[in-house]
Amino acid sequence: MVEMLSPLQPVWRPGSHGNFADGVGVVLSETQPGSIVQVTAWPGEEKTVIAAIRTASGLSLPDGAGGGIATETRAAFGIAPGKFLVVSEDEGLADALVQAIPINLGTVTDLSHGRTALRIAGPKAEWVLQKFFAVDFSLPALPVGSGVATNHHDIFAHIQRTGEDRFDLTIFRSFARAFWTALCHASEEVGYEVR
Amino acid sequence: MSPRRGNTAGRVDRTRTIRFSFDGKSLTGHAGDTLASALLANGISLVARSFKYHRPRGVLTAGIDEPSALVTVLKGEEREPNVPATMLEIYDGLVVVSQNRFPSLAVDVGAVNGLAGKAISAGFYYKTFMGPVIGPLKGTRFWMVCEHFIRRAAGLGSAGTAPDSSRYERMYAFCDVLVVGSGPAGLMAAKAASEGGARVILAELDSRFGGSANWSGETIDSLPAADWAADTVRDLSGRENVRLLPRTTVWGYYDSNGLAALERVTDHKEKPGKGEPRHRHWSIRAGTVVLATGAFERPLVFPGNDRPGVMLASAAQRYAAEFGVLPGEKIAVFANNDGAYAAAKTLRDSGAAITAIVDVRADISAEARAIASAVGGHLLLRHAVVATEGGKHVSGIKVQGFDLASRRLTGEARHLDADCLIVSGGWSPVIHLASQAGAAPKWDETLQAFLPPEPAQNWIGAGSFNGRFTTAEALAEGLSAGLRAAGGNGHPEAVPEVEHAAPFSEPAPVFEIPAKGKAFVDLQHDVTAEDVRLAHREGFISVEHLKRYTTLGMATDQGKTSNVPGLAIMADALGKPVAEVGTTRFRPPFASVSIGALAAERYGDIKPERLTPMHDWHVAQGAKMYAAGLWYRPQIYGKPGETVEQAYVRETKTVREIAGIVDVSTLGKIAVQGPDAATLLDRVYTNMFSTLAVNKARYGLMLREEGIAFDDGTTWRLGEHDFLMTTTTANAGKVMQHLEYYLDVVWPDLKVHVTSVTDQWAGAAIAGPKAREILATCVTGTAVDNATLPFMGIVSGEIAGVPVKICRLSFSGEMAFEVYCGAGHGTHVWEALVEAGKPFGMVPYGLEALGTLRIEKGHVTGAEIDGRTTASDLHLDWMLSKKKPFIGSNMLGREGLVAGDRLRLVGLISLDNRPLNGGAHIVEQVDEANPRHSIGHITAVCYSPALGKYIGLALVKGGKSRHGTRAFISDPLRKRFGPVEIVSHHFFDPEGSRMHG
Amino acid sequence: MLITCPYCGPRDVSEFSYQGDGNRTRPDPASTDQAAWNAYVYDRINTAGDHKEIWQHSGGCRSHLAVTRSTLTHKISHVAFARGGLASVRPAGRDHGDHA
Amino acid sequence: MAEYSAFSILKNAISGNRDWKPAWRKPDPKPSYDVVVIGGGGHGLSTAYYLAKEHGITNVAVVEKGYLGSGNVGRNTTIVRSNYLLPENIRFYEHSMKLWENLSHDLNYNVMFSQRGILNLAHTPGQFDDYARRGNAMRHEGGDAELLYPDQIARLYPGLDVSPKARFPVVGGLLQPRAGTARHDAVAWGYARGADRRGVDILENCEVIGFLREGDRIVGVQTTRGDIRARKVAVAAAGSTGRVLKLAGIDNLPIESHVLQAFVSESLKPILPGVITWGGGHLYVSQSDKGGLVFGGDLDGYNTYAQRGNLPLVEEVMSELLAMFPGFAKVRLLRSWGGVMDMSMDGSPIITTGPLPGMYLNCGWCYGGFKATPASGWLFAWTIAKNAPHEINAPFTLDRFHRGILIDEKGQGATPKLH
Repeated sequence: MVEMLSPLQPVWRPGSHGNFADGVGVVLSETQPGSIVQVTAWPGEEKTVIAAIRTASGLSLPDGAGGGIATETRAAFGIAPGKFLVVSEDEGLADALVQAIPINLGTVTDLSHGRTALRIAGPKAEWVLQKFFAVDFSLPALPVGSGVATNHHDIFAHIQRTGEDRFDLTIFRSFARAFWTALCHASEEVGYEVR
Repeated sequence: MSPRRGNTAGRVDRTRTIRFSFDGKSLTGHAGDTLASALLANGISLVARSFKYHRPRGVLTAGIDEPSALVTVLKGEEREPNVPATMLEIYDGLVVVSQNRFPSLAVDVGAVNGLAGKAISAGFYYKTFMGPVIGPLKGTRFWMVCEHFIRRAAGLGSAGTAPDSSRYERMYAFCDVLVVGSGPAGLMAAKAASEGGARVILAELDSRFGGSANWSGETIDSLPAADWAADTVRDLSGRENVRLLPRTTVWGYYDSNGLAALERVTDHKEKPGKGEPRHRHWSIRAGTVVLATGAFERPLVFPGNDRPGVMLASAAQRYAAEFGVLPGEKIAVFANNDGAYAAAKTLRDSGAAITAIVDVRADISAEARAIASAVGGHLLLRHAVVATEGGKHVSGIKVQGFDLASRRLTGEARHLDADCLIVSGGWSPVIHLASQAGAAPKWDETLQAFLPPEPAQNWIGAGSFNGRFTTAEALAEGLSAGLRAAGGNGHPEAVPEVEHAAPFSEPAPVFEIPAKGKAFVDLQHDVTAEDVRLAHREGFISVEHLKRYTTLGMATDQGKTSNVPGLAIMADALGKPVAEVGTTRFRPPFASVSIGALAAERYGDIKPERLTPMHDWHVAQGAKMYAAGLWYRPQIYGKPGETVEQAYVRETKTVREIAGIVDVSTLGKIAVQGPDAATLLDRVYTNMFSTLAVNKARYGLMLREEGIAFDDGTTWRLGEHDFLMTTTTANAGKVMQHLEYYLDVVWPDLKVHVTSVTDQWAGAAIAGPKAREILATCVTGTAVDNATLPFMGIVSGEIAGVPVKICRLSFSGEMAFEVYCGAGHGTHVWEALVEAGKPFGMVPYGLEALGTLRIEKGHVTGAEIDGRTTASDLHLDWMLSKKKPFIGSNMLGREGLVAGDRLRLVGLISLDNRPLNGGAHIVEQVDEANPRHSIGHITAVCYSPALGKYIGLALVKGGKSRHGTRAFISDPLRKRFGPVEIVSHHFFDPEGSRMHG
Repeated sequence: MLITCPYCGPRDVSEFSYQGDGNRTRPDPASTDQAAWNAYVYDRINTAGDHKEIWQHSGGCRSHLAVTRSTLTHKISHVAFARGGLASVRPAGRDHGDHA
Repeated sequence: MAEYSAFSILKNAISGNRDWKPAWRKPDPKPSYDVVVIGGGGHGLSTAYYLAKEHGITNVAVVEKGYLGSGNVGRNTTIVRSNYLLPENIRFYEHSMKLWENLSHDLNYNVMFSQRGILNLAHTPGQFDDYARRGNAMRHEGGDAELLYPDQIARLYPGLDVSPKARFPVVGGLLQPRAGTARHDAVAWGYARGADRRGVDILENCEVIGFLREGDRIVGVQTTRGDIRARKVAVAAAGSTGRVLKLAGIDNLPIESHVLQAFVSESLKPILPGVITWGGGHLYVSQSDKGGLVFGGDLDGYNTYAQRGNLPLVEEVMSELLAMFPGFAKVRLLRSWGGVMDMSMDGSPIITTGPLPGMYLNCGWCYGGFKATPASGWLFAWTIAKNAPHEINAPFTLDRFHRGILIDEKGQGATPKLH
């Protein structure tokens, strides 16, 4: 299989940057999952679709708006009423979901190429994200596993908390380089490592 | 140590000397000094010139309310004008210059304005400078000549033109309780709220927390107030649920308890740390706001009250107690309340002599009297200051008897020695934020002050903000507010005790001393008491008229010291109580904020760049990139020495003769999925889509509800319930919202999901007679011959190991294919296609060639679908289905949309073999000197290699009826006139034989 | 201004797109009542007070919301999904600042 | 001799400025007038002025719910221009421009109209052509317009980012030299004084709370200062139009009220010679005679009658200003305010007889209200006096929306927030 080209390639500068003399505040990375898939249930079919997602991906989505679950290789959360974003290390998840979710339950949209997955982790991750998004990233407001759909001006983002101080961001691919550059810029103050 | 700097008092660090310069003169101060305190310590009192009369001005206040002492800070080429010296913390290497003076602060020729005196009183410019009604200076000319000089005299500091090298940032914050102000009330509120478990933000506009505790000289809980404050802050800073924001001005109270604050992160530093912003713009969402913003002391209005050396009593007290600086050595006091007595005591204790205390009242409290006798000097009750003496600094004052009841002067004026006069005219609570939150303040006759309104949003007030001016009240109210804000009942158990409390009394209702001479209300804008009375005489009596006519309160300090005195003088002129004259509503910002901070992270980065998957390839190939909305697209792939026209003509010719490849990834793409997908498309497109077979595409047109053309594009049926809609690049977002709106609001019963997949697919279009051959050499898994892939057919296959979808469709009129693949494979597939085309001589082409090809074919784009044209105007009537209703179908037939004189699409051929210009108009008769009677305009132009002519598309009255006629372009802006032939917009291969072949 | 999205919770107005007057009902597509169409497209109640309007949470879940908001004070008294039959969903996390 | 002149200023200065008369009287309402104009803003006052001056109709009252000029005439960014695209608008705003050019003399009141030009920046060749189309349209209607190129623009506006590397590089601009700015309050006060001196009663703090009717016909207004009968009632209430007409039972106008914020910086020495607009977004800025940068951008974008906006729009406007002039980052924003705009469905105004017998309507000013003030009043007065529109305002009817004869300057259709 031909590898996907990262949109960040020309601006990818591994290593530590900014004010890192006393350690880095955040680690920034591109996770390059094999699959990013949006699943949407028709009204009334949400529970069936959640079950189908479990069948196809092994992920048990909790109830509730923005509720989600994250493992080291897979993650999913609710992004809108009846709508879920499912991410997996493996390629081909969209096909598996299509098999599991016939048209009478909902629809499956493969976004594996259309979205770029970024990760920000570290003690200052909340602080840096708070520079971009008008969403409360504190742990009580956004527990581990759950996520939000939000935007930074023209850039739309799905953000899932996948650890106490770790967040996975899903950005439109065409904006990924611009957002990455801004993210690095905003992280200079706390020192950051690109990994 | 300067004679003005005491040895012990205050919180400046005397072990650290800071070097800075003022108007080129090198000076020193200490860490913790403001520019104002450092200048005063150096014995410098002349700091600025006023706006209108260029009068010498000094330091009036010690804070953000400063009207006079404004300076410009220089950093290399960068300038920050109009900075209050009272808010500017000094640092090593700080360079400051004074402003609004020429040639120097001491000798300013602009001061000649002062001589014009009464001729340039309030509003004079409305009455003159109109000039003659005839002759060369008629109309607006004379005024504009005068204005030139007025503009140069006006203004304060100069802004720079060099870009600011600083970084600005924004921060969104969420909290249960935002406490604004960190005086005793704010500190108590923050402490109580945080102990109640609330997430707390405490914002203090000064560099130090503590407010009046830093200089009041009182004792709280048996500690000096300043130490109590420091202890409390230390305690708060250790709490997880508290964020302390020093140097942070909360300046805006917006809807839904959204507050805006400006943190000056590095203004006090010589150099910011790596990545550190100069200012941070906080956008705070607070459950409850505790407003503990304190109060501003008011000056009194009397002749000479603007001379350097006249200072607010609390400011003088603060300089002495907090900075260890004396504003004078022989200080006189002028007051209408007890507050100034505490200032006198502090100044006396710090080493100054108090020469006199002048008080308009007949009776004062026993405490005040005790202080007066302790500090020495004359105690002159029932007296007023009627003048100050001296040149650019106070050298003495004149006092005269004053009768409070009649507010008349009595007896003779006499001279008293003083090098500084401190004044107190009472206190105005800082209610700006409460008023911004959405209600008008109320006048309190006892306190002679505006008090906050009933909350229109979720805030609680505490302390002086509420008109509770003593520290004991502030502590109690702060504690109660903090408990309530954290969800408690607001009944505190124990309030810290205050000892050595400063005396307090309500002020006597005196704002102005009726003596002869210029008495200033607004010190920055030079608005005098007489100006206020002139406004009254001329009928400008509503508060807003007063402000606008005299400019009272419109200066950089926004009238923090002048609004209430001005209003009181107007009330007096009207013979009405202040309450009936009213007050203005406060609007954001509470204090001026840097524009850079509000732009925040977008300073230098206004809009993100949106890039196609093949962007880097285009750039590497030397493409000239063109900004199309947020996207970047290749305009031309120029060769060395080629002009833009040469390049696109070469590219276009190659497409028509061989083949070309163009990046079409920017087209909007929307996945339309679900059992009712076809039904939705039938409703939003003017033509039918339910009849479209799987693996076929169709060109569609959408209208707005009004029946006006909205967008066009092809939609591909990938499966029974699965469509891929394409939109124009410009309208991708709008079309997406359009579909979502109808699905959510109008047709919720339709089972359709729409998802933006613009970024999922890379798109490359290959066009030209050799296009099919080229494709055939690189596509596997499918044939691309006419049988397998007919016009508007779709096939799936692979190119270089990557799955692709290929649709045979054409906007160029050539045999053409759009090849879509996953965006991450875009460059890979693109390069494979380019490689496959090489043996044939295929070239990449850009937007110019794309435009030329479509103009030759008469295809419309955004220049023609401009939001005013109908399908019929664009000759797209054939796309309007008569078999079904669609969005806009019911509005199409209205008289205005079918009128005969509408602008309709035509083609144009230049008859003088010169290029046409987009935006040129069309006329039947050229009149170069006096252009008129436009019948339309050109929307798109190019050189057509196919026709060997300069051609264009135009929207012209009469449309088709003019085909074959001659007209003229009329472009007076570019002085281009000349004959054109009006023709059909289908210039090239109107039968479409090339693309179908 | 803060709009409490029934799915996403209270969010800043910058995440929303105003989609206009919510008092209008689109005539039946087959209707040829020109006056009704004209009124639907062009006429507005323009209420001074509680105003029914449509917002899209375009920077969030993208749902359209039926909002009742005072045009005098900007206070929002009611929000629901514009699409009928969708109940408000309990958020997974704790909300802050929902005091509007 | 003129009441206001350099001579009268000197004379009054000598007498201590004690003899100046009120700029307008504060009369009590009379029981009836020939015409009652609802709205003491720029348009209402200019209507009254021209009724008296041009048509000899002086038995006129202007009723204003607050203080005179408390609406948009005192809340705008003071720009005067006639650089429109569509012929109907060009003709209207050119008529206004000609009145502006002699307004100070006409009113004997210096409204400080300063023709320092307006420059619209274009950032792509396509946008440049759009401006060329507009400029050529102006020239074909007798207006003034020129195209400028980056080197000329850079000389006019030092500090403007004309770098080709800018996110939205400047490729040229459309200049209307005769455009400029005026002192907004002076326009209200000048018209008020002019109307007052001709006998018009200006009734402040006089809010209309209902209409007097005889059958369908409007025969006067009920106000907080009592009933006032009138042969003709003219509504010039801008953002409050909806509220006023609701009192007459009309709640289906093609109008939405929206808030537009405006901003002023601290005073600076002269740095901007004229008005300049940015085409990368939506921003316009000029510098007042006092030295403040006066600027604004888009609407907040939701229906409102509250004269308050919100923070996201503030941030947007500031970002755009700095994209033009990066050197202004350290300049400080001093004041902001909101005005309520009567946004119409095609972005163009309505000046018409009706919609009820005895009533005349002037509204739908969108962003264009201030610069329209003289022509709006002049044409509205004509329409009231003659019971029929002048040829210039004949296209600006109320029924044009339903009939589809739209004057859609921006091509945005029936989405008022986009105009």
